[in-house]
Amino acid sequence: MIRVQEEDFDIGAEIAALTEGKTAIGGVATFTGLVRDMAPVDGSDQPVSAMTLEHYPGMTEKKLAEIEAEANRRWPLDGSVIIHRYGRLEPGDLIVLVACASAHRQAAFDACQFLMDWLKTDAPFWKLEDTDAGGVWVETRATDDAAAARWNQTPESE
Amino acid sequence: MIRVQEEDFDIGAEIAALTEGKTAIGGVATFTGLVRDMAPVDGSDQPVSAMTLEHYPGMTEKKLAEIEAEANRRWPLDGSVIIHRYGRLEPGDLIVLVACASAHRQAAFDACQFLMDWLKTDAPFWKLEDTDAGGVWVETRATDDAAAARWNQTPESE
Amino acid sequence: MKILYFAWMRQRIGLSTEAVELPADVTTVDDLIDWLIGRGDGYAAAFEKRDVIRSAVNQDYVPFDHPIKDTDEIAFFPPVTGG
Amino acid sequence: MKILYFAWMRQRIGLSTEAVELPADVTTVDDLIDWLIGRGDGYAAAFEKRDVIRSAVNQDYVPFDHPIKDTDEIAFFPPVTGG
Repeated sequence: MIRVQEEDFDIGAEIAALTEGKTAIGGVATFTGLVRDMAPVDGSDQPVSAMTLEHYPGMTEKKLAEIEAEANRRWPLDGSVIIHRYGRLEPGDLIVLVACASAHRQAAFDACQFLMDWLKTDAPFWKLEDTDAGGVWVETRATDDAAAARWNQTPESE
Repeated sequence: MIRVQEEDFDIGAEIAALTEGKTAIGGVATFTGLVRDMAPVDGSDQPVSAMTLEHYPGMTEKKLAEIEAEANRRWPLDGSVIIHRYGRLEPGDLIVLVACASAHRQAAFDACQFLMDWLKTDAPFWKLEDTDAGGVWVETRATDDAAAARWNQTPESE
Repeated sequence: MKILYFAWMRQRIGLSTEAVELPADVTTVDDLIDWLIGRGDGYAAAFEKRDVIRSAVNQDYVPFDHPIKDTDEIAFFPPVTGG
Repeated sequence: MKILYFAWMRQRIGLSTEAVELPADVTTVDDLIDWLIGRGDGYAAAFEKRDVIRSAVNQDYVPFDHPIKDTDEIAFFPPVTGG
Protein backbone atom coordinates (compact mmCIF):
# COMPACT_ATOMS: atom_id res chain seq x y z
CA MET A 1 0.00 0.00 0.00
CA ILE A 2 1.38 3.42 -0.91
CA ARG A 3 0.22 6.90 0.07
CA VAL A 4 1.53 10.33 -0.88
CA GLN A 5 -0.03 12.91 1.38
CA GLU A 6 0.33 16.29 3.05
CA GLU A 7 -1.14 15.12 6.39
CA ASP A 8 0.74 13.52 9.28
CA PHE A 9 0.37 9.78 9.95
CA ASP A 10 0.19 7.50 13.02
CA ILE A 11 2.89 4.81 12.94
CA GLY A 12 1.18 2.51 15.44
CA ALA A 13 -2.13 2.68 13.56
CA GLU A 14 -0.39 1.96 10.24
CA ILE A 15 1.38 -1.12 11.66
CA ALA A 16 -1.86 -2.30 13.27
CA ALA A 17 -3.66 -1.96 9.91
CA LEU A 18 -0.82 -3.79 8.15
CA THR A 19 -0.93 -6.79 10.49
CA GLU A 20 -4.69 -6.84 11.22
CA GLY A 21 -6.02 -10.38 10.81
CA LYS A 22 -2.76 -11.68 9.35
CA THR A 23 -1.53 -13.98 12.10
CA ALA A 24 1.12 -15.65 9.92
CA ILE A 25 3.25 -12.50 10.21
CA GLY A 26 6.25 -13.05 12.43
CA GLY A 27 7.47 -9.49 12.42
CA VAL A 28 7.35 -6.00 11.02
CA ALA A 29 10.39 -3.90 10.22
CA THR A 30 9.85 -0.17 9.85
CA PHE A 31 11.78 2.95 9.10
CA THR A 32 10.49 6.40 9.90
CA GLY A 33 12.24 9.48 8.58
CA LEU A 34 12.01 12.76 10.48
CA VAL A 35 12.90 16.37 9.66
CA ARG A 36 16.24 17.25 11.25
CA ASP A 37 16.92 20.65 12.78
CA MET A 38 20.41 20.92 11.29
CA ALA A 39 21.67 20.40 7.76
CA PRO A 40 25.04 20.67 6.05
CA VAL A 41 25.24 23.84 3.93
CA ASP A 42 28.52 24.48 2.10
CA GLY A 43 30.32 22.07 4.38
CA SER A 44 29.12 23.25 7.80
CA ASP A 45 25.93 22.44 9.71
CA GLN A 46 23.30 25.16 9.72
CA PRO A 47 20.04 25.36 11.68
CA VAL A 48 16.96 24.41 9.68
CA SER A 49 13.69 26.08 10.68
CA ALA A 50 11.46 24.25 8.18
CA MET A 51 11.52 22.07 5.10
CA THR A 52 9.31 22.07 2.03
CA LEU A 53 8.93 18.83 0.12
CA GLU A 54 8.12 19.23 -3.56
CA HIS A 55 7.08 16.22 -5.61
CA TYR A 56 5.90 15.19 -9.06
CA PRO A 57 2.24 14.19 -8.63
CA GLY A 58 1.48 11.12 -10.68
CA MET A 59 5.06 10.03 -11.20
CA THR A 60 5.61 9.82 -7.44
CA GLU A 61 2.75 7.38 -6.96
CA LYS A 62 3.88 5.43 -10.01
CA LYS A 63 7.47 5.06 -8.80
CA LEU A 64 6.44 4.16 -5.24
CA ALA A 65 4.08 1.48 -6.54
CA GLU A 66 6.84 0.07 -8.77
CA ILE A 67 9.38 0.03 -5.93
CA GLU A 68 6.88 -1.66 -3.61
CA ALA A 69 6.06 -4.29 -6.24
CA GLU A 70 9.77 -4.97 -6.73
CA ALA A 71 10.26 -5.49 -2.98
CA ASN A 72 7.38 -7.96 -2.98
CA ARG A 73 8.98 -9.83 -5.87
CA ARG A 74 12.32 -10.06 -4.08
CA TRP A 75 11.15 -11.00 -0.59
CA PRO A 76 8.29 -13.10 0.85
CA LEU A 77 6.32 -10.22 2.38
CA ASP A 78 2.89 -10.48 3.94
CA GLY A 79 2.30 -6.79 3.53
CA SER A 80 4.05 -3.48 3.05
CA VAL A 81 3.32 0.22 3.46
CA ILE A 82 5.04 3.27 2.04
CA ILE A 83 3.77 6.67 3.18
CA HIS A 84 5.57 9.81 2.02
CA ARG A 85 4.53 13.33 2.90
CA TYR A 86 4.94 16.53 0.88
CA GLY A 87 4.47 20.21 1.66
CA ARG A 88 5.83 22.25 4.54
CA LEU A 89 7.25 20.36 7.54
CA GLU A 90 9.08 21.40 10.69
CA PRO A 91 11.97 19.78 12.60
CA GLY A 92 10.79 16.62 14.33
CA ASP A 93 7.89 16.12 11.88
CA LEU A 94 7.52 12.72 10.23
CA ILE A 95 8.46 12.62 6.52
CA VAL A 96 8.25 9.00 5.50
CA LEU A 97 7.23 5.60 6.81
CA VAL A 98 8.21 2.28 5.30
CA ALA A 99 6.90 -0.89 6.95
CA CYS A 100 7.38 -4.48 5.79
CA ALA A 101 5.71 -7.51 7.35
CA SER A 102 6.98 -11.05 6.87
CA ALA A 103 7.12 -14.45 8.50
CA HIS A 104 10.90 -14.04 8.23
CA ARG A 105 12.72 -11.37 10.22
CA GLN A 106 15.57 -10.96 7.76
CA ALA A 107 13.20 -10.57 4.81
CA ALA A 108 11.30 -7.81 6.64
CA PHE A 109 14.54 -5.96 7.45
CA ASP A 110 16.04 -6.34 3.98
CA ALA A 111 12.88 -5.27 2.17
CA CYS A 112 12.55 -2.23 4.45
CA GLN A 113 16.13 -1.14 3.76
CA PHE A 114 15.72 -1.78 0.04
CA LEU A 115 12.62 0.42 -0.05
CA MET A 116 14.30 3.24 1.88
CA ASP A 117 17.39 3.11 -0.32
CA TRP A 118 15.33 3.24 -3.50
CA LEU A 119 13.06 5.97 -2.18
CA LYS A 120 16.17 8.11 -1.68
CA THR A 121 17.36 7.70 -5.25
CA ASP A 122 14.23 7.02 -7.31
CA ALA A 123 11.18 8.73 -5.85
CA PRO A 124 10.68 12.21 -7.37
CA PHE A 125 10.81 14.36 -4.24
CA TRP A 126 12.95 17.43 -3.63
CA LYS A 127 13.67 19.02 -0.28
CA LEU A 128 14.01 22.77 0.19
CA GLU A 129 15.38 23.66 3.62
CA ASP A 130 14.81 27.05 5.24
CA THR A 131 18.10 28.15 6.79
CA ASP A 132 19.50 31.45 8.05
CA ALA A 133 21.05 31.79 4.57
CA GLY A 134 17.64 31.36 2.90
CA GLY A 135 16.15 28.40 1.07
CA VAL A 136 18.65 25.66 0.21
CA TRP A 137 17.86 22.66 -1.97
CA VAL A 138 19.11 19.46 -0.39
CA GLU A 139 21.75 17.76 -2.51
CA THR A 140 22.01 14.07 -3.25
CA ARG A 141 24.51 12.27 -1.06
CA ALA A 142 26.99 9.85 -2.58
CA THR A 143 26.23 7.44 0.30
CA ASP A 144 22.60 7.26 -0.84
CA ASP A 145 23.61 6.28 -4.37
CA ALA A 146 25.98 3.65 -2.98
CA ALA A 147 23.25 2.31 -0.65
CA ALA A 148 20.84 1.91 -3.56
CA ALA A 149 23.46 0.39 -5.85
CA ARG A 150 24.06 -2.57 -3.52
CA TRP A 151 20.59 -3.93 -4.31
CA ASN A 152 21.47 -4.41 -7.97
CA GLN A 153 23.21 -7.58 -6.92
CA THR A 154 21.13 -10.65 -6.14
CA PRO A 155 19.57 -10.14 -2.70
CA GLU A 156 20.83 -12.38 0.07
CA SER A 157 18.50 -15.20 0.95
CA GLU A 158 17.77 -15.86 4.60
CA MET B 1 15.52 2.21 27.61
CA ILE B 2 14.49 -1.36 28.35
CA ARG B 3 11.24 -2.78 29.66
CA VAL B 4 10.20 -6.34 30.48
CA GLN B 5 6.45 -6.44 30.97
CA GLU B 6 3.30 -8.51 30.77
CA GLU B 7 1.20 -5.66 29.30
CA ASP B 8 0.81 -4.77 25.64
CA PHE B 9 2.54 -1.67 24.25
CA ASP B 10 1.74 1.06 21.69
CA ILE B 11 4.40 1.25 18.97
CA GLY B 12 3.50 4.78 17.84
CA ALA B 13 3.58 6.09 21.41
CA GLU B 14 6.96 4.44 22.04
CA ILE B 15 8.49 5.99 18.91
CA ALA B 16 7.00 9.38 19.77
CA ALA B 17 8.53 9.15 23.27
CA LEU B 18 11.87 8.11 21.78
CA THR B 19 12.06 11.06 19.40
CA GLU B 20 10.30 13.69 21.57
CA GLY B 21 12.33 16.90 21.61
CA LYS B 22 15.29 15.30 19.83
CA THR B 23 15.19 17.06 16.46
CA ALA B 24 18.68 15.89 15.43
CA ILE B 25 17.24 12.41 14.79
CA GLY B 26 17.05 11.65 11.09
CA GLY B 27 15.25 8.37 11.40
CA VAL B 28 14.02 5.51 13.53
CA ALA B 29 14.31 1.85 12.58
CA THR B 30 12.06 -0.58 14.41
CA PHE B 31 11.29 -4.24 14.55
CA THR B 32 8.13 -5.62 16.09
CA GLY B 33 7.73 -9.33 16.70
CA LEU B 34 4.28 -10.89 16.73
CA VAL B 35 2.90 -14.26 17.80
CA ARG B 36 2.38 -16.47 14.74
CA ASP B 37 -0.58 -18.81 14.40
CA MET B 38 1.49 -21.65 12.97
CA ALA B 39 4.74 -23.22 14.16
CA PRO B 40 6.93 -26.08 12.98
CA VAL B 41 6.48 -29.17 15.21
CA ASP B 42 8.48 -32.27 14.29
CA GLY B 43 9.02 -30.95 10.78
CA SER B 44 5.48 -29.90 9.83
CA ASP B 45 3.56 -26.72 10.59
CA GLN B 46 0.93 -27.00 13.32
CA PRO B 47 -1.68 -24.44 14.43
CA VAL B 48 -0.73 -22.50 17.56
CA SER B 49 -3.60 -21.30 19.76
CA ALA B 50 -1.47 -19.43 22.30
CA MET B 51 2.08 -18.93 23.51
CA THR B 52 3.47 -18.55 27.01
CA LEU B 53 6.72 -16.66 27.42
CA GLU B 54 8.77 -17.63 30.45
CA HIS B 55 11.75 -15.53 31.49
CA TYR B 56 14.42 -15.19 34.17
CA PRO B 57 13.48 -12.06 36.15
CA GLY B 58 16.59 -10.10 36.99
CA MET B 59 18.85 -11.73 34.44
CA THR B 60 16.51 -10.69 31.61
CA GLU B 61 16.73 -7.01 32.51
CA LYS B 62 20.48 -7.34 33.01
CA LYS B 63 21.09 -8.92 29.60
CA LEU B 64 18.80 -6.48 27.78
CA ALA B 65 20.58 -3.53 29.37
CA GLU B 66 23.98 -4.98 28.38
CA ILE B 67 22.85 -5.61 24.80
CA GLU B 68 21.43 -2.09 24.51
CA ALA B 69 24.64 -0.58 25.90
CA GLU B 70 26.67 -2.58 23.38
CA ALA B 71 24.53 -1.27 20.49
CA ASN B 72 25.09 2.26 21.71
CA ARG B 73 28.84 1.65 21.80
CA ARG B 74 28.85 0.31 18.25
CA TRP B 75 26.59 2.86 16.55
CA PRO B 76 25.91 6.60 16.96
CA LEU B 77 22.38 6.30 18.32
CA ASP B 78 20.27 9.16 19.66
CA GLY B 79 18.05 6.76 21.54
CA SER B 80 16.91 3.16 21.70
CA VAL B 81 14.07 1.13 23.16
CA ILE B 82 13.75 -2.58 23.85
CA ILE B 83 10.39 -3.81 25.13
CA HIS B 84 9.86 -7.54 25.63
CA ARG B 85 6.69 -9.10 26.97
CA TYR B 86 6.26 -12.28 29.00
CA GLY B 87 3.24 -14.35 30.04
CA ARG B 88 0.41 -15.69 27.90
CA LEU B 89 -0.02 -14.27 24.39
CA GLU B 90 -2.27 -15.10 21.46
CA PRO B 91 -1.61 -15.14 17.70
CA GLY B 92 -1.25 -11.59 16.41
CA ASP B 93 -0.22 -10.23 19.83
CA LEU B 94 2.94 -8.12 20.02
CA ILE B 95 5.92 -9.86 21.67
CA VAL B 96 8.84 -7.51 21.28
CA LEU B 97 9.69 -4.02 20.06
CA VAL B 98 13.16 -2.78 19.24
CA ALA B 99 13.53 0.82 18.08
CA CYS B 100 16.75 2.69 17.30
CA ALA B 101 16.99 6.38 16.49
CA SER B 102 19.95 7.94 14.75
CA ALA B 103 20.98 10.80 12.52
CA HIS B 104 22.20 8.07 10.17
CA ARG B 105 19.77 5.68 8.50
CA GLN B 106 22.21 2.80 8.18
CA ALA B 107 23.23 3.03 11.84
CA ALA B 108 19.57 2.87 12.92
CA PHE B 109 18.94 -0.21 10.74
CA ASP B 110 22.14 -2.00 11.76
CA ALA B 111 21.66 -1.39 15.47
CA CYS B 112 18.05 -2.59 15.26
CA GLN B 113 19.07 -5.83 13.53
CA PHE B 114 21.95 -6.33 15.96
CA LEU B 115 19.59 -5.99 18.92
CA MET B 116 17.04 -8.39 17.45
CA ASP B 117 19.72 -10.96 16.62
CA TRP B 118 21.18 -10.81 20.13
CA LEU B 119 17.77 -10.89 21.78
CA LYS B 120 17.14 -14.17 19.99
CA THR B 121 20.31 -15.81 21.28
CA ASP B 122 21.13 -14.05 24.55
CA ALA B 123 17.99 -12.88 26.33
CA PRO B 124 16.71 -15.51 28.79
CA PHE B 125 13.21 -16.09 27.41
CA TRP B 126 11.59 -19.40 26.52
CA LYS B 127 8.49 -19.88 24.41
CA LEU B 128 5.93 -22.58 25.09
CA GLU B 129 3.44 -22.96 22.25
CA ASP B 130 -0.01 -24.46 22.73
CA THR B 131 -0.66 -26.80 19.80
CA ASP B 132 -3.13 -29.61 19.11
CA ALA B 133 -0.39 -31.96 20.34
CA GLY B 134 -0.11 -30.06 23.63
CA GLY B 135 2.53 -27.63 24.88
CA VAL B 136 5.68 -27.54 22.77
CA TRP B 137 8.84 -25.65 23.73
CA VAL B 138 10.16 -23.64 20.81
CA GLU B 139 13.61 -24.79 19.75
CA THR B 140 16.53 -22.59 18.83
CA ARG B 141 16.97 -22.15 15.10
CA ALA B 142 20.40 -22.47 13.52
CA THR B 143 19.63 -19.35 11.46
CA ASP B 144 19.29 -17.33 14.67
CA ASP B 145 22.72 -18.42 15.87
CA ALA B 146 24.18 -17.58 12.47
CA ALA B 147 22.46 -14.18 12.48
CA ALA B 148 23.92 -13.33 15.89
CA ALA B 149 27.38 -14.64 14.99
CA ARG B 150 27.79 -12.17 12.12
CA TRP B 151 28.02 -9.29 14.62
CA ASN B 152 31.17 -10.71 16.15
CA GLN B 153 33.02 -9.21 13.23
CA THR B 154 33.68 -5.50 13.20
CA PRO B 155 30.43 -3.75 12.31
CA GLU B 156 30.35 -2.10 8.90
CA SER B 157 30.77 1.64 8.99
CA GLU B 158 28.37 3.77 7.00
CA MET C 1 4.13 18.73 -25.68
CA LYS C 2 3.75 19.27 -21.94
CA ILE C 3 6.98 20.03 -20.08
CA LEU C 4 7.35 20.08 -16.28
CA TYR C 5 10.21 21.55 -14.22
CA PHE C 6 10.91 20.85 -10.56
CA ALA C 7 12.95 22.25 -7.67
CA TRP C 8 15.72 24.67 -8.65
CA MET C 9 15.07 24.10 -12.37
CA ARG C 10 11.53 25.37 -11.84
CA GLN C 11 12.88 28.38 -9.94
CA ARG C 12 15.45 29.28 -12.60
CA ILE C 13 13.01 28.94 -15.49
CA GLY C 14 10.24 30.60 -13.50
CA LEU C 15 7.67 28.04 -14.63
CA SER C 16 6.48 24.74 -13.20
CA THR C 17 4.91 23.63 -16.46
CA GLU C 18 4.43 24.80 -20.02
CA ALA C 19 3.04 23.54 -23.33
CA VAL C 20 5.28 23.82 -26.37
CA GLU C 21 5.09 22.98 -30.08
CA LEU C 22 8.12 20.91 -30.98
CA PRO C 23 10.13 21.97 -34.06
CA ALA C 24 10.45 19.10 -36.54
CA ASP C 25 14.18 18.64 -35.88
CA VAL C 26 13.70 18.06 -32.12
CA THR C 27 13.38 14.29 -31.83
CA THR C 28 15.21 13.38 -28.60
CA VAL C 29 15.44 14.68 -25.03
CA ASP C 30 18.92 15.98 -25.90
CA ASP C 31 17.54 17.96 -28.84
CA LEU C 32 14.83 19.39 -26.61
CA ILE C 33 17.37 20.57 -24.03
CA ASP C 34 19.43 22.30 -26.74
CA TRP C 35 16.31 23.96 -28.09
CA LEU C 36 15.11 25.07 -24.62
CA ILE C 37 18.53 26.56 -23.77
CA GLY C 38 18.17 28.78 -26.82
CA ARG C 39 14.93 30.22 -25.45
CA GLY C 40 16.49 32.40 -22.76
CA ASP C 41 18.84 32.91 -19.81
CA GLY C 42 16.55 31.20 -17.30
CA TYR C 43 16.61 28.03 -19.38
CA ALA C 44 20.36 28.28 -19.88
CA ALA C 45 20.84 28.57 -16.12
CA ALA C 46 18.46 25.69 -15.43
CA PHE C 47 20.27 23.35 -17.84
CA GLU C 48 23.76 24.60 -16.94
CA LYS C 49 24.68 21.44 -15.00
CA ARG C 50 23.48 19.17 -17.75
CA ASP C 51 25.26 16.13 -16.28
CA VAL C 52 23.28 16.12 -13.06
CA ILE C 53 19.81 16.71 -14.51
CA ARG C 54 17.38 13.82 -14.82
CA SER C 55 14.60 13.53 -17.34
CA ALA C 56 11.36 11.57 -17.37
CA VAL C 57 9.10 10.88 -20.33
CA ASN C 58 5.55 9.95 -19.44
CA GLN C 59 6.64 9.56 -15.81
CA ASP C 60 9.46 7.11 -16.43
CA TYR C 61 13.14 7.96 -16.13
CA VAL C 62 14.82 8.09 -19.55
CA PRO C 63 18.32 8.82 -20.82
CA PHE C 64 18.83 11.97 -22.91
CA ASP C 65 18.97 10.00 -26.19
CA HIS C 66 15.38 8.88 -25.64
CA PRO C 67 13.05 9.76 -28.55
CA ILE C 68 10.20 12.18 -27.84
CA LYS C 69 6.99 13.04 -29.61
CA ASP C 70 4.47 15.84 -29.35
CA THR C 71 2.00 13.92 -27.20
CA ASP C 72 4.56 13.09 -24.50
CA GLU C 73 4.69 14.52 -20.99
CA ILE C 74 8.33 15.32 -20.30
CA ALA C 75 9.84 16.42 -17.00
CA PHE C 76 13.24 17.84 -16.04
CA PHE C 77 14.54 17.90 -12.50
CA PRO C 78 17.63 17.78 -10.28
CA PRO C 79 18.61 14.54 -8.56
CA VAL C 80 15.81 13.48 -6.22
CA THR C 81 16.15 13.83 -2.44
CA GLY C 82 13.15 12.10 -0.96
CA GLY C 83 12.95 9.57 1.84
CA MET D 1 23.22 -22.06 47.11
CA LYS D 2 20.13 -20.96 45.19
CA ILE D 3 19.46 -22.91 41.99
CA LEU D 4 16.88 -21.94 39.33
CA TYR D 5 15.50 -24.08 36.51
CA PHE D 6 13.62 -22.83 33.45
CA ALA D 7 11.42 -24.15 30.64
CA TRP D 8 11.53 -27.93 30.13
CA MET D 9 14.27 -28.33 32.73
CA ARG D 10 11.90 -26.82 35.30
CA GLN D 11 9.15 -29.18 34.14
CA ARG D 12 11.31 -32.31 34.33
CA ILE D 13 12.72 -31.49 37.75
CA GLY D 14 9.34 -30.27 39.01
CA LEU D 15 10.86 -27.22 40.66
CA SER D 16 11.52 -23.66 39.51
CA THR D 17 13.96 -22.97 42.32
CA GLU D 18 15.56 -24.65 45.29
CA ALA D 19 18.19 -23.98 47.97
CA VAL D 20 20.93 -26.59 48.41
CA GLU D 21 23.96 -27.09 50.64
CA LEU D 22 26.93 -27.83 48.40
CA PRO D 23 29.11 -30.84 49.29
CA ALA D 24 32.75 -29.84 49.70
CA ASP D 25 33.88 -31.63 46.53
CA VAL D 26 31.44 -29.69 44.29
CA THR D 27 33.50 -26.73 43.10
CA THR D 28 32.41 -26.17 39.46
CA VAL D 29 29.19 -26.07 37.46
CA ASP D 30 30.17 -29.45 36.00
CA ASP D 31 30.51 -30.94 39.49
CA LEU D 32 27.12 -29.52 40.42
CA ILE D 33 25.45 -31.11 37.40
CA ASP D 34 26.97 -34.52 38.24
CA TRP D 35 25.80 -34.16 41.82
CA LEU D 36 22.27 -33.06 40.82
CA ILE D 37 21.90 -35.99 38.38
CA GLY D 38 22.51 -38.34 41.30
CA ARG D 39 19.54 -36.88 43.17
CA GLY D 40 16.82 -38.51 41.06
CA ASP D 41 15.25 -39.38 37.72
CA GLY D 42 13.79 -35.88 37.17
CA TYR D 43 17.25 -34.36 37.41
CA ALA D 44 18.74 -37.06 35.18
CA ALA D 45 16.06 -36.33 32.55
CA ALA D 46 16.59 -32.57 32.83
CA PHE D 47 20.36 -32.86 32.34
CA GLU D 48 20.15 -35.62 29.72
CA LYS D 49 21.06 -33.32 26.81
CA ARG D 50 24.01 -31.87 28.67
CA ASP D 51 25.50 -30.35 25.49
CA VAL D 52 22.55 -28.06 24.82
CA ILE D 53 22.02 -26.77 28.37
CA ARG D 54 23.23 -23.32 29.32
CA SER D 55 24.23 -22.19 32.78
CA ALA D 56 24.37 -18.79 34.43
CA VAL D 57 26.10 -17.87 37.66
CA ASN D 58 24.85 -14.68 39.30
CA GLN D 59 22.92 -13.90 36.10
CA ASP D 60 25.86 -14.13 33.71
CA TYR D 61 26.38 -16.95 31.23
CA VAL D 62 29.26 -19.21 32.25
CA PRO D 63 30.90 -22.35 30.85
CA PHE D 64 30.57 -25.57 32.86
CA ASP D 65 34.14 -25.35 34.21
CA HIS D 66 33.23 -22.10 36.00
CA PRO D 67 33.92 -22.23 39.77
CA ILE D 68 30.95 -21.93 42.11
CA LYS D 69 30.53 -21.09 45.76
CA ASP D 70 27.74 -21.43 48.29
CA THR D 71 26.58 -17.80 48.01
CA ASP D 72 26.09 -17.94 44.22
CA GLU D 73 22.78 -17.89 42.37
CA ILE D 74 23.02 -20.51 39.65
CA ALA D 75 20.55 -21.14 36.85
CA PHE D 76 20.15 -23.95 34.31
CA PHE D 77 18.07 -23.65 31.17
CA PRO D 78 17.64 -24.77 27.57
CA PRO D 79 18.79 -22.51 24.72
CA VAL D 80 16.86 -19.25 24.86
CA THR D 81 14.12 -18.46 22.35
CA GLY D 82 13.12 -14.86 22.96
CA GLY D 83 12.68 -12.05 20.50
